[in-house]
Formats: sequence, structure tokens, C-alpha cells
Amino acid sequence: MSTAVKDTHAGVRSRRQGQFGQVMHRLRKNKVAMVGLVVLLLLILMAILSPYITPYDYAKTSKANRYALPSWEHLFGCDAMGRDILSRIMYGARASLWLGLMSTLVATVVGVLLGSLVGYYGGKVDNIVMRILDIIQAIPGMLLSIAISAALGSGIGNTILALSIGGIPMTVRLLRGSILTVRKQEYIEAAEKINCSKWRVITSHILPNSIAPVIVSVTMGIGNTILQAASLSYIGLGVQPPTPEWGAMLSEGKSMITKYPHLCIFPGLAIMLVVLCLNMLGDGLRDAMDPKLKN
Amino acid sequence: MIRYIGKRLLWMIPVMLGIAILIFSIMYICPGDPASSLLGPSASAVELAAKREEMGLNDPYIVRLGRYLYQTFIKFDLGTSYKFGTSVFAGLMERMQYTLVIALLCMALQVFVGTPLGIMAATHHNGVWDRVSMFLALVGVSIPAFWLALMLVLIFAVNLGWLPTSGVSNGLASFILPCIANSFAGIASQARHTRSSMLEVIRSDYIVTAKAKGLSRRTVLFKHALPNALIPIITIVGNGMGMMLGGTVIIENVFAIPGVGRYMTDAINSRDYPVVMGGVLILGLIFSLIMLLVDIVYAFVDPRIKAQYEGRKGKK
Amino acid sequence: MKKVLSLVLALIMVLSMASFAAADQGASVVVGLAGDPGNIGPFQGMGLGRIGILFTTYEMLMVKDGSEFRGCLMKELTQVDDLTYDVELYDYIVDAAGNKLTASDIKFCFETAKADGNLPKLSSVESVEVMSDYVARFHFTALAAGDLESLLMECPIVTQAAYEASADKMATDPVTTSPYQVVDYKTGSTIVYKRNENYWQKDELLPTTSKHNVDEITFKIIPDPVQMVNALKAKEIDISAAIDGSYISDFMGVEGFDVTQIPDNTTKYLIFNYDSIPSAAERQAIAYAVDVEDIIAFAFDGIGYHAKTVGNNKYPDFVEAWNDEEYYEYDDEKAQALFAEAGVTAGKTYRLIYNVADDNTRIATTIQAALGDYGINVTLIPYDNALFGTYKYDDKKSGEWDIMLDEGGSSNLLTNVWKLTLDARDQTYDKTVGHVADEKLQSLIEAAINDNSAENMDAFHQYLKEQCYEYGLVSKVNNLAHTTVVTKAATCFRGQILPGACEY
Amino acid sequence: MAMLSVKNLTVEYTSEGEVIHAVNNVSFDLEKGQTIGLVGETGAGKTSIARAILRILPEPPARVPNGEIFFEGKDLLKIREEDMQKIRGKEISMIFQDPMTALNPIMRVGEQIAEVIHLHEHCTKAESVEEAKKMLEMVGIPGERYYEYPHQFSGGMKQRVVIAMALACSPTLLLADEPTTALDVTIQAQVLDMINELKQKLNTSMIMITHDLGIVAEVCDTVAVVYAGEIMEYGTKEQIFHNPQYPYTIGLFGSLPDLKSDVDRLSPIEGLPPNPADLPKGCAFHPRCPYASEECEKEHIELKDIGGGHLCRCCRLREIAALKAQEV
Repeated sequence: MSTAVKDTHAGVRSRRQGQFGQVMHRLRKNKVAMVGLVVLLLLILMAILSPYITPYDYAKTSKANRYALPSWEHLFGCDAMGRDILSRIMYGARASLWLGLMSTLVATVVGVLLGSLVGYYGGKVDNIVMRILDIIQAIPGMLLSIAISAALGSGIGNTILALSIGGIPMTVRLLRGSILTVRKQEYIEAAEKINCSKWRVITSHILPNSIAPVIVSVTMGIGNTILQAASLSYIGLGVQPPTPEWGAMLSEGKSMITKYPHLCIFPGLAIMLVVLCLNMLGDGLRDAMDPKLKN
Repeated sequence: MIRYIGKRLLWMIPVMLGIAILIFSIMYICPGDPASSLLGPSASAVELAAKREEMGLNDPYIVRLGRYLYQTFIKFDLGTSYKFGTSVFAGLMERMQYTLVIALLCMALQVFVGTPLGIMAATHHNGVWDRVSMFLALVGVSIPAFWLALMLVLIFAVNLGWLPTSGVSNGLASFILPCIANSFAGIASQARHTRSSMLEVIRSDYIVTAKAKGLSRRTVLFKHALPNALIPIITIVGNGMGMMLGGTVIIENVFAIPGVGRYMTDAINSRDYPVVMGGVLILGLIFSLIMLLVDIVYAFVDPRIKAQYEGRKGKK
Repeated sequence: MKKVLSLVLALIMVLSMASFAAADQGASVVVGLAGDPGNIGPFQGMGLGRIGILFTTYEMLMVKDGSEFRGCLMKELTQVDDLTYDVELYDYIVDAAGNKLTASDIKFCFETAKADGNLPKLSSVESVEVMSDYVARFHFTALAAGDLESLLMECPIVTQAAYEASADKMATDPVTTSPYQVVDYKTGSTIVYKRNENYWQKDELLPTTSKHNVDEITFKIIPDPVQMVNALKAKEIDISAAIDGSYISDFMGVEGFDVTQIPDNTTKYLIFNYDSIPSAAERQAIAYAVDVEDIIAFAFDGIGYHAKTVGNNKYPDFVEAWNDEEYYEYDDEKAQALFAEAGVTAGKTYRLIYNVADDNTRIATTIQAALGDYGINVTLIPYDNALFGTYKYDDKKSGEWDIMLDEGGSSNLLTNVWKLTLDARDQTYDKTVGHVADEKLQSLIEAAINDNSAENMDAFHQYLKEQCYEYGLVSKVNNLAHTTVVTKAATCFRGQILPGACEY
Repeated sequence: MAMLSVKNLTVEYTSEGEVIHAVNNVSFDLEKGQTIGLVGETGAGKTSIARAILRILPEPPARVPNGEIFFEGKDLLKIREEDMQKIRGKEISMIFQDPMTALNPIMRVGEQIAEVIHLHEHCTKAESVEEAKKMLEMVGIPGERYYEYPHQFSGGMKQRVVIAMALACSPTLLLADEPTTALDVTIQAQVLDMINELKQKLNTSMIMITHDLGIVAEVCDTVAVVYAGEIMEYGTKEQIFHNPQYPYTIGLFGSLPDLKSDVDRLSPIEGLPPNPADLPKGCAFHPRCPYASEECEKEHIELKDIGGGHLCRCCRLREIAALKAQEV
């Protein structure tokens, strides 16, 4: 493991933590990442507590309040059915965060597993898996989702499946690309020669050196996933009205956008906030995992 | 290398066959009735059932699959659209011209605006420029495309009257707003990926080596760092190009552009089987070719990867 | 770099403005269409986008002009016997290619259309016989009330010579007898029509659908509702029937714009699934519990009216007396009493299925909220068009919904609206869409269809209302927003804009 | 004045809010044609010294708060970046420790050498290619391998390329940062011989950074022992090898396997190097020093001449001498 014998400027070798511990330690010191994490946790907390803390009933319609502009009574205004947008955003966090985060997570985990596999083994495995991905990627996402809904039925699990399938090929391709460039480096060969298990070679030598583009792409993709979730409710997946969900709120408000922009702006901002936090966290995570920054 | 390309091209045959069978099966599973969109809402259930029978939709799976594969791969005929009454291939190509213009313009914007932004952010790491451009990038990926599109229309078309609100009948002018709206997220993601990749490369030893040679900052950056940093970006650009050629449904809808995306979504929604299946096949072929191109470009810029491709050939 | 870019941009803008200016402002009109007509050939099914361009593209034997039926290509209609009629054509009809239209072309059109199977109504045309150059004899298998007119209006007519000269069965380049001919069709984008200078008919004999007050008509397909508004505001289109209700105030009483409101022929109604809601009291309770005025406010921005039956009151066979009847106007007490009678208690759940669209979602949500006041839960099941169609008519899927929000309309008769969901003969199983197998209902609808006299109509309507198998909610109103280039907007009997008949 | 004169050089890194003192007040001189060895453990700050001289520290996080580096009369820390670029690779060049990562993976090796020649020698592209091929031949690589990529080379060959690159413009000062650490033992000797030979031929001065005393013995004229960013002992090779005074230096020799004696095992220095973010007060080595007393912890100890230009930073030299005498 030749990199380890590098003369570094400031060795802090006294800490004998595991790799994970080190990553967490560095992450904790990254203020920006921590702000992202804290806000994200607050949002999750808000989602969990939303049935108790929303100012109004998220489903309560009111003719008088149709398209009401933001005011003290309704901070974010009301939608076309006269429902309080703030309450809907707070409650909508449940579905949106759950669907968005979970399907991103599933896509990433599967994508990273497959990507490491094809990047590491190359050859036949690579060719076959990549061609299968070519096939899957050729099928429009909406069709896949309809097929999933038809074959497996509705339900949150199937929604997550439908949402995550689209993200897998990109993750695999990104990871494969960057693994190809580190695959033949001496420290990998060295690690193999000293009989590191393949699992260990992949997790502690290859992945940390090639994961960066995946993190960037994943953290940027979450907003899109939340938006996509809205389009699934028409085919029996996703969340059914009146349960609010940010993507659906956005698309409901879409036709009013130039007339009553607040219908779109607030759910849009909510999505942006999540994307922002995840990006801050993702950047921190990437820096924390980067072996070149160790010590 | 040529053998590698040849092999990949050969591989495309099973891939196409796989796509055909998969898409056929999916369409078979997918509920929804093409007859109902053909005959319209005032057709009764009995009339619809008769139409389905006439269209051969009630035949068993294997018969229909066989018929479809024979049509497609032996007679090279993608069939005729239920909705448009014209050849699927011709319809697709007609719409591809718009999609191609948009995809190329957007890709150009993405690469030529996003990359410099990313480089700037990386070389001013943690500086004001970095923060500003990364914030913009973040806004870029999280703004829904339709929102941006409609805002641009409101300003430049409705209020200022400089550009048309929608359609494709005003030449290049018709494509300005769609391309800006569509490439925003691409530019943002390109900038972020470039930055991330550049930061990684800038910390490499060989960059220190290059500096130690007495090369100017510019040379180090553009001759040594950038080519290395762009390697992972190739995937992003290739993937993005492939996706865009598949059509950008939101933008095409908002700007009323008769592109591939709208053609396909309409077809999916109305269960226009020939268009969906033919379109998926053609787009899959295009996508596979682009992915092959990506891999070739990879080998071209990175001799290590080229060696792996050729090594693979050697083992055989 | 920046300078070059801005220069290029400026150049593009100048060019694009020049191209705007170059466009001929003369006697031309641009119509915004929300739906894509797709194949514009003569014998296609009535897909959603097609109806917008149908009467500009084609002429039929008969048309409905206002509320009366009249000949268009047909000069005289003579009854031979119950199921046989002679149609006499004008003897001077030529299409845009100069082909004379004769009785053999009529035979050709009906036979081709029947064979293509896209116009299923034509199955009751047994055969068409050529009697002389300009007389065609129609043999029908059966004729219910109003069928004769609707059959003669159903099939667009072209000459056999022109049809056979077309490479793609006129899918993109129809040559017709109409005063407007397609000169350019960019599928999915625009269809441009020019006036046929050699149009055959004399001005004094023109039906509304064949009027030609303008030289050039462009249909522009704009699927996005906000963009439709923007295009009208930017005056890139002159008229559109697809302006969202909430934007109507932007054009009403605004300088340079005007709005014409025309009742639409479609009505929203609820179908109750008899399998899960067999009690009439329960169905009535639901009808009473839903305040249609709320629905009109929430879903149609106050523009629309409470239906008086399943279907709207524009049809000739609509019985005027119904307008003064009570029709399940919102009544909390009655609803409560009826729910109690039916034994429905709080906590009950209905599954409401609907075709997803902004207005339907809001109607469904309003119903959900209304029943929520009684402690009744409503699960909303939205489906896209293709899926909804499957669920609506598939017997096997009928266990998956309790209430269906549907929409229906017809070109001529109220009975045709009823027929679609209430006539068991029109289903693949012997029940109505709501799974009702009620002999009395069936005999009443058959009577009404065969003879739509006021008594027959009223008998069926009263029985349907009493049983509340289906409940009419809202009859829609079309908002035609236009620039003042159009001084008077005109529509066909299907509520579609007739650009040639508008006044300028 | 000496060709190179480093005065009170200090390098700090800021990492996660901590200030790491990597190099503290290091001073030394180097004459033309001479070689100085910087000896010390990994992490002692040797590389930072070399990189500071070439001004290629990663800034941020690195910072040079004070110090002067006079090279042929100019203070390298004060001249403009453009002027520094003319010095790098031409007058001062550096051989890097890890040949595996020091070469640009997507550039032909020859080009990487030709680049530096073309830059500094104001010759045509073609001439620089010829010259680069010659350099390759000089380090024992056939000229036709000019067109190959780094991944086609073994570690030793890569290091030869790095050396060829460093020597391509006949620098007056060569900074060799553990040039052989990453190599096999047999190749180590070859590379070392080659450096020595080339140095003689070009009359180049050199700073040899290493933790291998064998290399010091082979190539250096003077030696500076670096510990925790400070020079602890400085003298001619003979002074250091024959008469090591500083306990750490003594320890280093103790850890050297002595083939002549019958010692079964090495006697390594106990403990770990200090955390540079939190250096011990007083003598930085005292926590590990077998001779340490309370005196060592009290205050910072100055470098003292103990005769003949032999410098040492220890306050207990006399006691150590006495102990040593007892042992013998």
C-alpha cells in the first residue's frame, strides 16, 4: 500500500479509528455539511410531527380562501381549493422526503453495488451488465412505472421501485467510468496481492477514490425525484390526493403560475431547500471520504 | 481498438432484440386501451371491443410478439402510427430534427458555459466565485424546468415581445427560450461535476510535478488538470446527450415543439403501440451508439482505459 | 467571448423580429388548439384533438347548423321506406383538385370508413347504392331516433380520385370539397389552411360550417395551458377555446381582447357502482351531500351550471320542464336522513375513480371534502386517460371502485349521452357501466332511444333520477377568448371554433 | 554567500480549525556542488521544506508566515510568481517521492520531459523531443519509449522518467524527495548511482530528503536531522555519523542494523512522533527521549555549536556524554 508510506506534512496518526469513524469525524468538523444535515433533520422532524404542528387541516377546503395571497393568517397563502399552503407543505414533507430520500437511497445503493461490480471485474461481467443497462435505459421511465404498477400493484414500495429504477443506470455508468481510471493503479494491485478480500478492496480502496461524481450526481438528482413522484399518482403509484406532496402541489399550481405564483413558489422552495441541504451534506461527505485529504 | 468497436457493434444485436422483447412485454402488461383513444370518448364499450379485435389486440402474447419481431427485424418495418396514420420511422425522424437542434444547442451551452463555471469554482476553491457559481448551480438544478421556461416566456415573449412564446415557425428564434430553459439544469450539473472533478485532480501529485516544472498556472490548469478532470465528465455529457435525444418532454410541451419526447409521451398515453415500440427501439439504438461513442472517447483520452479494452481483446 | 455571444443573440433577435414583421397580417387567423389532431385523414376516429379541425377540413352530407339539421353536400333527402333513404347531391360539387363529387364517391367513402372501423356508428349503414350520378341510396340495418342525421353527419366525404391519389390516405394532405385546403401540416405543431378560390357552393346556400370569411387559417397546437394564455396575450394566436377558467378575467373587458362564453355539450356526472352501493337511499344521500355550487366554484371558477339530468340541456330531446324540477340540490338534512336510512355511518369509505385532469381532481377533492363532513372517507383513484378507459368498461375492474366521475356529451341527442353508460346493450356484459341490471331501466332507455318523445324521455329521466344510478353534476361552459381581430366568434354544434365562420 | 541559504523558514497548515506547525524556524546553507541530507521520520516536515523552497506548497491550507530562502542572492519567497516559474524546473528542480502518481497518466512520458525542455530552453518542439529522447537514454530508457504512457512503465522506470524530467534542464539545485523509497532495493541502488553520477556530471547541488541513513552515507556532504519540523542536529556527514550527539540521532543509529555487532534485534526509538498540531513544550523530542529530564520540558532549546560547525539542539549533552562513557 504505497500511498500510506507517503511523507505527509502533518501526520495525525495517533487517532486509531476505523475508516467510518474517521469519515464521521471529518464530517462533524465541516460546518457547511453540518448545517445541511441539521436542516435536513429538522425537515424530517417536521415531517414526523406534522400531524400535530400544522396550523390548519391540510385537506380543509374553503371557497372564501381560494388563491388567497400570503398573509398573517395564511403565511404561504392558499391554493385553488382554498387550502392552507403552509400546512400542506409541512404535511407534504412526509411523502416527498420519504419518497425522494428512499428512492435516491435505493438507486444509489443498487447503482454503487452494480457499478463497483462491473468496474472491478470488468470483462464479461462488465459487458453483460452494461448491455442489460442499455436495454433498461432504453425503456421510457413512465412506461416502466406503469408496468410496475400494473404487475406489482400500487403501494409505497412499488413507488420507490419505480422512482429508483431510473437513477440506477446513471450511477452505474458514472462509477464504472471513474473506477476504470483507478482500477489499474498500483495500490489496488497491492491491496489485492496482500490478500485483502475483494469486498475490502472495493469498499476501502476503490470506492473512496471513485465515488465523488456519484455523490455529486445523487445529491443533485433528489429534486428531480421529488418532482417525478408527482407524475406517478396518475398511474396508481405515488400519493393520492388530498394527501399533499410537493411535486403534486407544484404541478397542481402549474397552470396558475403566472396568475397566482405563490401556488408554485412555496413548494418549489421546499424542494430547493432539500436539494440545497443534500448538496451541502454531499459535498462534505465527499471531502470527508476523499483519501487524498486524509491527515 | 477496431476489434473492440466491432465487438460492441455486434453486441448491439442482442441488445436491440432485448429491447424489442422487453418493450413488447411491457406494453403487453401495461393496462390501457389503444382503441379508446382511437375512437374517442363517444365510442361505446361494444364498439371498443370490436375495434380491439380488429386491431389484433386480443391475440395471444406469443403470436403478437412473433408478428412484431418478424415485422421489425426481418422486414425492417416499424409499422404505422395508430394516431398519425404515418410511418413510425418517418414520424420519428421528422420530430428528431427539432429534438436534435435542441439537444445540440443545449449540450453546447452545457459544455461551454458549465465547464468554465466549474473550472472557475475549482480554481477559486472556497472563494467568492466558488460560492457564487455553486449557489447558482444549486438553484439551477432545483428550479423546475417548466417554471423557468414559463418565467422566460413571460419576460421575453409576453412583456418584451422579443421572442415567440411557443412553436417552431420562427426559425432559430423559436429555439432560444427552450434551449436556455432546458440547459439550465445541465449547465448547473456540468459546473458542479467539473468543479468536483477538478478539485480532485488539482490535488494530484502530477499537478505538483507540473507546477514544479515551472509551467504557468494556465498551462498546468488547461494542459494537465483539465484533460484529466474531464474524463468522468464524458459520461455525464454522453448520458445527457442520449437522454436529450430521447426528447425533453417538459420543454417540448411548454414550448409546443413537436419533438421526439412529446411524440413518445403522447404515444405512451394513448397506447399507440407501434410508435412506442418503434420509438423505443430507435432511441435505444441511438442511445447505445452514443454510449459506445462515450467509451471510445474514453479510450481516446485515457490511454489506461484504452489499454484495458485492448487487453481484453488480447485475452480472447 | 461575451461580446461575441451577445452580438449573436442580438442578431438572432433582430432576425426573429424581422420574420415576425414579414408574416402577412392580412386576412388570416391563428387558432390555438390544446389537443393534437394527429392523423387528419377523413376516416379516422374522433380522437380528442381531431374535433377542433374537423369542420374546417371536411364537409359531410349533413351538418347541424345551430339547432337545425341541414344538408351540406346533400341537396335533398327522400325517404324510400323505414330503413332506406335516397340522398341527392348538389350536381356542381368539385373538390380542390377539380374532381367532381358523385354518388359513387359517397358509396366509396361510407364503405371505406366502415371497413376502417374507426367510425363504429356506421355499422348500422348496411349498404350504399349508386342510383344515378348524384343520387345515392342508403340501406340501414336499424334506425333509432336521431340516428339518420347523426349517420349522415358522421362520415367526412372526399372524392375517391383524390383519396386514391394521396400517398398516406390523406393523413397529412387531405384534398377535400371544403372551402379551406391544407397547405402545410407540421405534425404536432401547426396546420395551415388557405381558402379554396374555386369553392363550389354559392354563398347564399352556405351552412355555418362551410363559411369562409378569412383567407388563411392556422391551427397552432399548444398543449400547455399557461402557454396558451401567453400566446394569446402576445397575440400570437387570435382565438382559443382552451383558456383556463382562472385566466378568463385577464381577457374579459381588457383592451384588445374579448371573451365569448358558449355552453359546452359535455356534462360531468357520477356513476354509482350498484355492486357496492345497492341502496337507492345511499346514492341519493351522496347526491344531496355534494354541493354542486361548490364544485362549480372550485373546479370551474364559477363558470358552469348545475346539470338537470345526466347530460346537459342543449339537446333537442331535453325536456324543458326539467329545468324547473328539483335535482338533488344540496340539502344537509335530507342527506343525513338518507344516510341514516341506508345505514351508512361515519367511517364508511368510498373509492372514487376519475380520469386525471385539473378540473376532475378538484371535483373529486370537493366531493371528498363534502362527504368528509358526514364522517365518510373517500379514497381518490386518479388514472390517466388510457387507464381510465380500461377501468371504465372492464367488467373485471368493477370491483375496484364505488363511484366514478365521468364526462359525456354527444353531437346531437341526449339519448346518445345516456346510451354510453346506461344502455346495457352497449356494454360487453349485460349491465350498465354502474353494474345495474334493472329491467325497467333497460326498457325505458330502449323506448327513449327508439322514440325520443317527451314522454319517453321524461319516463326514463324520472326513473333514473329516482333510482339515482347516475347523478349529473355540472354542465360545462366553453370560454372562447380572442383578440379583437375576431369581432364575433363562431362555434360548431360540438362547441369547437369555426374560424371560417367567425367574423373579422 | 552560499548558493542556497534558508533562514528561519516556518511552514504552517490550517486544517479543520487547527494550526499544524510543520516546519519551525529551519535554517541551513548549501554550497555549489554540495549535497545536504535532510533526515527524519515520515511527517517530520522534510517535504514541506523542499516544497517551500520551490514554492509549490498547496496554499491554502499551507502558509509560510516567515522565513527567507536566498537562492543565488534572491529571496525566493519574495520574487514574483512569473520569475519563480522561470526558476522552477530550470534552476531548481525536484524529484518526487512517489513515481506512481507523479506522472500525468494521460500524457506520453516523453512529452512530459520535452515539455520542460521546450519551456526553459527556448528550442523548437522537434529539438525538445530529440532532447527528451536523449534524456530518456541517459537514465537508461530506450528513446523509442518516448511515446508510451506512464501505465506502461514499471515503478523504477517511472522514477527514472521523473529523474530525467528533473535533470533535463541541468538545474543548479536538485531537490530529491525520498527518490528511492517507493522502489525495490535493487533498483534503489541503480537509481541512486544514477543520481550521483548525473550530479557529478552537471555539478549540481542537491537536497536529499530521506529517512534512510545508508543513502545519506552514500551521497551527502552535510546532514541535518529534522524532527517535528525543527533541525535538531546539523553537521558534516562525518560529524553526524561518527559523533552523533542528539538523542534522536543516536536513536536513529541505534535503529540501524549493525551487521558487525552481534545484536539480535534493533533497538527502535520508543513512542510515536508528536502531533504537530500540539507540539510538546520545550524540546519536541523529550517525551520519547531516554535522557530527558525536567529541564527539557521547560523552555524552547536553541541550536548550539558544539565544535567545528556541528550544531545540536540539546541541553543535556554533558549528561548524555557521561552516560555513554559509563556504558562503554
